[in-house]
Amino acid sequence: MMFSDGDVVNLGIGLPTIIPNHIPPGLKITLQGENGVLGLGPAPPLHEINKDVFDAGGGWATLNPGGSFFDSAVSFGLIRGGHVDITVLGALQVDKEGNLANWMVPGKLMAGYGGAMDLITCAKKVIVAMEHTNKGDPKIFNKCSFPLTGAHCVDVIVTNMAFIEVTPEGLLVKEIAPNVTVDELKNATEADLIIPDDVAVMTVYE
Amino acid sequence: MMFSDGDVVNLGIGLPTIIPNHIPPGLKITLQGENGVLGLGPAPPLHEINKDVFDAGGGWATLNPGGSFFDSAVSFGLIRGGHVDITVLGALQVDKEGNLANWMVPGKLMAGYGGAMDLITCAKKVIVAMEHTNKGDPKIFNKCSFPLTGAHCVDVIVTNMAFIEVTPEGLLVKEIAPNVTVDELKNATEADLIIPDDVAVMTVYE
Amino acid sequence: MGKLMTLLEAVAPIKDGDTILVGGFGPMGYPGRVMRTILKQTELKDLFFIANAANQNYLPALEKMLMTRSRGMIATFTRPSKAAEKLYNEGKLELIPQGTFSERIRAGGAGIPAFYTPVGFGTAVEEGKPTIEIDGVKYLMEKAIKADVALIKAAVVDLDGNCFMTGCTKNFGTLMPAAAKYTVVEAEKLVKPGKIDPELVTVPGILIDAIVKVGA
Amino acid sequence: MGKLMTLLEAVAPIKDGDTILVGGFGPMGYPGRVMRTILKQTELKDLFFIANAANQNYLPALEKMLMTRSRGMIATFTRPSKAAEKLYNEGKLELIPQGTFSERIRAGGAGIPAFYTPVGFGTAVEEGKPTIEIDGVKYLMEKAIKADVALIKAAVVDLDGNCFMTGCTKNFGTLMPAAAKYTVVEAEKLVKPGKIDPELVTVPGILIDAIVKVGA
Repeated sequence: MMFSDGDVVNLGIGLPTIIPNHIPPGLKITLQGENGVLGLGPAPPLHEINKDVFDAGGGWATLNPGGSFFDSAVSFGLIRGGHVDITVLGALQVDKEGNLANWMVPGKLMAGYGGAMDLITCAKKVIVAMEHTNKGDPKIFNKCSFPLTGAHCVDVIVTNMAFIEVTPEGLLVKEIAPNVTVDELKNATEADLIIPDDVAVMTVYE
Repeated sequence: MMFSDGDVVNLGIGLPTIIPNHIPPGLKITLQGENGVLGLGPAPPLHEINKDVFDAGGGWATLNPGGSFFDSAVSFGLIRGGHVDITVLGALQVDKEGNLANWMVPGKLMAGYGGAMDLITCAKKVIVAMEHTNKGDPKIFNKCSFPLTGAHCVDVIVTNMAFIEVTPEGLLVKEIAPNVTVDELKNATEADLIIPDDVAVMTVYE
Repeated sequence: MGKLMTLLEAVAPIKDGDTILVGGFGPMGYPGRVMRTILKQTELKDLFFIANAANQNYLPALEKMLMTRSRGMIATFTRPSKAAEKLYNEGKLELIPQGTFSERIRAGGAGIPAFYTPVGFGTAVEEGKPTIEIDGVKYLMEKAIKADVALIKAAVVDLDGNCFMTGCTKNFGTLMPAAAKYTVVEAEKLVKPGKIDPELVTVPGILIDAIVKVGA
Repeated sequence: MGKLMTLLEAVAPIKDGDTILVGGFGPMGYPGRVMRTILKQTELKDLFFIANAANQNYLPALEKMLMTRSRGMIATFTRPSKAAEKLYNEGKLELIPQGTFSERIRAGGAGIPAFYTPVGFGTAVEEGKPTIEIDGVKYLMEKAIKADVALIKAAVVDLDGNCFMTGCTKNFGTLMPAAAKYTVVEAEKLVKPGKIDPELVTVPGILIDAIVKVGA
């Protein structure tokens, strides 16, 4: 598992937002939402929505006992000050130097940075969680071509195909999904990969 | 009167702290304490002390309806941001250029700045309220000799003898206390004073 | 005169060309009624908006004014927003990180003209900004944001203007009034001074100029 | 292990030479029991204290440690304090304005390495500091304060470390934990997580390492 007891974790929009519903019981982590909340809990049933409690993706959320609310200056003070241990976020492109692009596709899409740039610069550990490809097109490159959200910031890339560490030597594959071959992984990745012979099979959590 | 309706006012330690007990009814001003409070009211009777409500001099205080509490970063954000209209504070020395010294007497006394330096730099209007002399020795000079708390910051000097404005031309006496002669005032003041022939008699509030 | 007024009275002091801070994280904390009033009942133009996001689905009045009555915008996130894309292509949209956005507004209200942050190196955010190295780490200088007007929303407001923003609706609205010369707050609930716990006041009334009652 | 511990356990991680932030505006919010424990039950020395004030009457444990076991201090007000006068005469006391003190600590906790302020020109505070002119006004650069340890006090603390400081006792204690590597809070009242209104948490528990129960 990527989290340790006591970690303060920020989850970005998209794939990462499903994580709160899949935290193993007994593991005590604190989820931070950069929109001004610590101690986010699972999404509420529809009839229990509190319109003032939501996550940074705008989805309804709950507050765990011991949680708290604050404004955005305090929230990003916590982030910038290094008090968020782990940030998990999506990406359009990521590369073997740990560069991350997730705010625009030139000529096509402009999303903006939101809180991502602060999080990837200041969180102690940056995890990219995404589909390995965009409908078959690679998203992991030797060099990002889209404008960067952050340079040399990504520590780990987790996809549906592999668990990859960004190391000074390059992208080190630590685990491969059970149903994926080494060739399939290489074909789905533009970047050079370091794949040890004894690479582990990825553990899939419910 | 020195205050207008709606003013936010900070009162320093010493003589100024008696002001909350002498605000004319009907005049709506908001007293700020740099220790983290807006809406300070008069001192409470002894049997109604709330140990968490006090002014910046450490004296027990009350909170008026509509008051609020906050930490020192917020408090000085309000001060530095120019949201305090008037600060009233004491002085060891003040001079005709509006320089103020109130934090040390070389070789004798060291008090420190507290919040005074922020207040006199950032409040819209700075009023010095003090005894005109220190047991007969002048406190108003052509040039302060003690280390400054602030340069060119004082707008008005109010003492038991006179009401004086700091102007580009020098110290302009606007009012003299009813029991004080022009000569007595001059003798009690080291600085040159501009005293109009038709100088008004000071209004004394209860 | 008290601070409680009609929507039209509240927006009357806003002028052509004004710089306007708009609260809200998406629709939460966004002063939609005031924004609609400016759009539908005024001819104000050349406005410069400073808001966390542009979003044509959730913030339609802002979107329309960005498209036709705005000279530019500072934002952190703009998806989806055709108006923001248009401003961006015209060089009139300054996209900045959300933490820098928050801190620049706080600085504006707190008398801090500029500060340093590690966020933005190696990206477009870095361009043209002074840098400094402290203890071996490089930082960008970012300047305070100040504005003519702040438009915000609060769950509870008292007649002195004290605001209590509940839960995650605090976001940027707590920071904006201190950075603006004139602030309008939309009150979902209006109470007498003293009825908000002094510990819960998120914006003190001294920073609020106009209160409009809008319902929840 | 939980965060609740004895005074001796709580101060055990503090080391000779540590830089220590001490909360409180005079005696209000000052962690007197923890300070007395360090004075009476440890041999810690060469400590550097960062506290709003030194005061031999109201803060006696701090005064004694300043006199014999301290390598220096940053403070805003020091009257009366023979120990502070001694440090000042030895060039070991940095006196700074209270707003700059607060903001430097906030900056330390919020990842801002330095900022500019208009406060201090024409005084001893100005000496040796970089200046900048922005829009025709001159400002001093002030650097963040960070520390090894923060010692604070709160009216109510839950077992996760969430703190609620009441009334004017917030002062500097709310800012210090984020700027320190290790924080001890004195709890006047101890409750279970969830028993403090989430709107009233002035320091989130993630910033607190040790809780000691001291009574009101």
